[in-house]
Amino acid sequence: MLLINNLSFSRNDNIIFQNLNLSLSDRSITQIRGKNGSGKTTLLQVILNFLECKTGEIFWEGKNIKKNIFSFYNQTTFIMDHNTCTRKMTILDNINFWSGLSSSKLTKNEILLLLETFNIQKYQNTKTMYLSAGEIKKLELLRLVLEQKKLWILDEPYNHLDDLSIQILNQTFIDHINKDGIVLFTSHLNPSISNLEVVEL
Amino acid sequence: MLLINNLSFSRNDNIIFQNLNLSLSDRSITQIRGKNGSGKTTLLQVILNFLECKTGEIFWEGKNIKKNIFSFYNQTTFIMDHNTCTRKMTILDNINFWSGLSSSKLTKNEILLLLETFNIQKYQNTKTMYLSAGEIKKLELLRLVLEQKKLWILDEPYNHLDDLSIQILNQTFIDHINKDGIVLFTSHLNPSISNLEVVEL
Amino acid sequence: MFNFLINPNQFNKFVDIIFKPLVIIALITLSAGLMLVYLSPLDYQQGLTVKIMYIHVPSAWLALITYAIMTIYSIVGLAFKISFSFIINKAIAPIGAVFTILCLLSGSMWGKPMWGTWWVWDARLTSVAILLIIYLLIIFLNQTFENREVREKTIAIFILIGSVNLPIIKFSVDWWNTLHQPASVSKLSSPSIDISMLQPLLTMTLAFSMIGLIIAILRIKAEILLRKKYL
Amino acid sequence: MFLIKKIFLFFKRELNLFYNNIADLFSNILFFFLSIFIFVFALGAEEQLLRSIGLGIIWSLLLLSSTLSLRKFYEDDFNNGVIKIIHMSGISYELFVFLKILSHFFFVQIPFLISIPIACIFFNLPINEVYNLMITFIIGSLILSCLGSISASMNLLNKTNFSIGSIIVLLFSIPVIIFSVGINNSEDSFRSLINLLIGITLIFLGVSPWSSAAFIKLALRNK
Amino acid sequence: MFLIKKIFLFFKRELNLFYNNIADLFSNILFFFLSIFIFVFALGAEEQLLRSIGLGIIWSLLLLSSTLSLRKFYEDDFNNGVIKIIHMSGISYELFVFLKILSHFFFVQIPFLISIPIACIFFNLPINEVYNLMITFIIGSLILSCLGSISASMNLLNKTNFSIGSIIVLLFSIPVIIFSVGINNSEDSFRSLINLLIGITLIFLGVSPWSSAAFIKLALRNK
Ligand code: HEM
Ligand SMILES: Nc1ncnc2c1ncn2[C@@H]1O[C@H](COP(=O)(O)OP(=O)(O)OP(=O)(O)O)[C@@H](O)[C@H]1O
Ligand SMILES: Nc1ncnc2c1ncn2[C@@H]1O[C@H](COP(=O)(O)OP(=O)(O)OP(=O)(O)O)[C@@H](O)[C@H]1O
Ligand SMILES: [Mg+2]
Ligand SMILES: [Mg+2]
Repeated sequence: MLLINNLSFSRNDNIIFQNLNLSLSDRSITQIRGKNGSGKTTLLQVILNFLECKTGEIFWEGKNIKKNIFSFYNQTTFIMDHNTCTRKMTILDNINFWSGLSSSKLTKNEILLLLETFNIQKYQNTKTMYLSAGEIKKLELLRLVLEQKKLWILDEPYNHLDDLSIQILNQTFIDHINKDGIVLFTSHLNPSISNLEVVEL
Repeated sequence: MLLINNLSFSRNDNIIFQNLNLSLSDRSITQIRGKNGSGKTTLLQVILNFLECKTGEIFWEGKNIKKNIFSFYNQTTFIMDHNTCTRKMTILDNINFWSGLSSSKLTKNEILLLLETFNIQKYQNTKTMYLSAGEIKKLELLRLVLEQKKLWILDEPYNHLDDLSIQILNQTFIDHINKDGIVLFTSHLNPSISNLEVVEL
Repeated sequence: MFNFLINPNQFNKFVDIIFKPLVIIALITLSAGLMLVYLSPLDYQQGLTVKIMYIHVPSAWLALITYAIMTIYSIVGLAFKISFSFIINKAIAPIGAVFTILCLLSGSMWGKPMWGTWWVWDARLTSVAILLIIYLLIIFLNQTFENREVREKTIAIFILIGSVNLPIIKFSVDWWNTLHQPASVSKLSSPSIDISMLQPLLTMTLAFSMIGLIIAILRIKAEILLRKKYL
Repeated sequence: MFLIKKIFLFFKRELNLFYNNIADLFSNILFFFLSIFIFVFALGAEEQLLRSIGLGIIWSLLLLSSTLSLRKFYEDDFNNGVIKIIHMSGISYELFVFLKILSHFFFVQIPFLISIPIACIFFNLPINEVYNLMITFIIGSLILSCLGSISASMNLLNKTNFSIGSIIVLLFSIPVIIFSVGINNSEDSFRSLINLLIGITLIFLGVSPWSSAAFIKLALRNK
Repeated sequence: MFLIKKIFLFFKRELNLFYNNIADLFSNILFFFLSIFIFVFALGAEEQLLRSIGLGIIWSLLLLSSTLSLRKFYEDDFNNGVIKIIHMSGISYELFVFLKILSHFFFVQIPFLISIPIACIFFNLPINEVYNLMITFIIGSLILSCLGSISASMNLLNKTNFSIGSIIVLLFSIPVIIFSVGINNSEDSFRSLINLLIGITLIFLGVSPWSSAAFIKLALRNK
């Protein structure tokens, strides 16, 4: 359960958002919508404590995240809107690195299966710098399943994805909230997910 | 009129597409769809002669573009799927550079008006590195109107755009083809444009 | 006629014919050369060390010739888009590097008794060291890119830029007054060297080039086999 | 006619970028002075020694500092595709490279000139050597810009840390160094050596647009 | 327990990247040799002179070459957000910086060692000086890695061409140079100077993770 209480953020005395309240209960999936430049990306960064908020608090499972930052991170996966894979390493090396960092319990076979669902299995030993935009995005999204955290935070996850992958991603979201997870993402699309909560910024 | 004749391209002996035929007549708008990694971006790059095709020819208004590359470029605007503005220059400086390069005839006031329709007027003296993803995309798209070329080639133009901007962009496309223009773009969305031709790759 | 120089299939055919005779000739010239070197007179100044020359000079020449061949093939490859020339560039670069190393080593071994140091900062020596660096860079470049086409063209352009070094090596002794021996054998008009030294020198040069040729042929054939499917 | 306007625009953009990065110029100059200090400390500050090797050190450090400023010669423009836009506006890659070299020469190398007289004071160099140094530096730095262009365009190809390209600069600047330092050691042949330097410059001004453009084209393919 | 596994993973990744960029190592070493060549040509190749200043030149050039390899210390990881991912997995920025310093030391500086004996041959240095040089280099390069980390993290803040950070490296490395070269000139105090160097190293090992982490945090805010 993530609780955002009276959050404000300003950059160079230029208020991005003010007095924002939001509560994400377990088994909920929330989309943040808003015009370009309305501060969606900024909000996600503030929630994750990469940017410091002016006023307001954020609580994760009842605890202020600022004071328990690592236990918050320990239950969170964040997918940014640009690539975070190491361009000079192969897909498998990247995955091994991620799964090691998050002490993932997936076996090698399960990972290969995942790659196959996303149709990037044949590139497993290609450096990521030689992949197409959508293939990289799919690789990034694999981290959701790899890390098996409770809270998923995603910034524009649908960009570059083709129709099939969007369906798979939506299905993954639904599976996740059925397993007590929480999903928070920004997007300009209207994804077809039942009981999606939309927050306008 | 752009004519693509029997085009094939392979990278490291790995065939991306083969024997592709395509003809874009005046007043037509074409969307290239396809799975991730099916070679859409590559196709655009080949059309623009940034990548060299193995076999096949491309004709622009009856002339092989390889032999008349600059007269082809002179009638083409290409918007890439990543940012091409100079991060350390302000919006206005970027625009002035572009409009100078393409000998654009737009006056300063018209440009300001354009910025206002896209709602980025207040950032005109901000360096582009401080803009949000969508704002940068909108700035890039301004080049379409600035350069006033006949053929528009765009790679995933809808990414990062909010609903309003998508509508404006669609309207711009329609205006352009009504003025004898040609539009070719890739996207995974289904934009609501009447008489859109869709090519599956 | 000379198609085998630019066509892999013709090359294979041609090489299959001449390979065995080539090995035999190489063995003969090498043993003859060694014999001649053994019998050749000692220099009244240098004593035994003069015999280093029979390794030094051939390897120096071959280092230069190998690079010249690579330059020619680069031009051919870039201008006429003949991919076989890139195969040759890749195959013979290490051979040239080995000859350059041989030249440097034998030269500095000769330098110790002659000039009193292993190394002096002289134009020829430095330019040969630079030649070695260029060879090494070419070998590294062969490892760096994934995209074959890009790699090959890059190396070809690099070789062309680096070929500026060749005339510098060759004429450095004439342009700057240095410690190193000016050209005495390879002078165009008349070699100013005693016949008793010229004979073993030329035989050794022949032997060295035969050995280089054999290795080159083997490497080129291996390279062709590797790329069988897209030639 | 249009071309001239475009070239003018190109320089306007470079000037803009230069103005934005003016701090870089200062940091480059500071870097140069600090490395002189380091050499002085490392070699020991005997006045006689310093005077005899001062010229050489100044030249070599000028060279090394300028290799430092070369790393982003094309990188930014290449990565964000500005190169493609410029090319599509009708400027061939060769012309682009040539313009870049000129702009590097004017906006990076020439401002560096002001640091030379100060550096010479540190080494107590006589005034006529300073004068010679300035002249040779103006010519030599044009060569360095050319070489830098070749190296930076090679660097585009393998996007690694610090790469093979920089080596070329050093490799080919050895003759420049020899001649430039040579000018001061043998004053009688000043004229002929200057002519030689100008000759080398012309050769490189011819070679480097061609080869840099070739590398840029290859890099666009590889991307 | 988990932390150790993560640290192990971190090094595995660095090793992977190192292995991919092995050509970089060679090009750095080559760069070092070529700059030696340049100095030799610029200073004139008198054997006596070369021997007397050889040590200083080698040290200063080691320093300059290593500033070159520092430019991408954090840049890649920062730009593509790997820093955030590593941080979110429970590794504090301070630990991250410390690990980076160690990996730079092991994967960049130590391999550089092999080039030192060869460089000494060029200058005809006596064997015991070579030995001393190797020892001081091992210690001194750890200091350089620390300084490099500070400078690279400062560079993240203003994303300009070549910036103020590199100057810091040079500024602080002046004492290192003085002591390191001093060791060879006065052999009696070898022990005490080594101890001093080790002392400086420890101070920097303490200071640099803290300050680099602070800069990284600031850069993340600024982005
Ligand atoms: C590391 C040191 C040396 C290097 C890199 C070196 C390099 C070369 C090169 C590249 C050539 C071929 C030049 C050409 O084809 O015109 C050559 C030829 C020759 N070198 Fe050296 N050399 C070295 C040391 C020496 C020494 C110490 C001697 C003896 C004093 C020597 C004697 C000769 C002679 C006699 C030739 C044949 C010149 C001719 O007839 O063309 N070299 N060397
Ligand atoms: N520089 C490169 N080197 C080698 N292979 C590449 C390179 N760029 C792309 N590829 C491969 O070429 C194929 C086509 O890539 P391309 O970028 O054209 O796909 P796309 O259709 O644009 O996909 P997306 O919808 O993800 O943008 C992909 O399988 C990709 O792995
Ligand atoms: N580093 C920065 N420095 C200063 N201002 C910034 C910075 N990054 C973003 N901004 C400004 O903050 C505002 C919010 O940006 P943000 O990236 O959060 O928007 P967004 O809602 O994600 O938009 P988009 O839909 O385009 O992704 C924008 O107006 C932008 O100009
Ligand atoms: Mg955003
Ligand atoms: Mg694409």
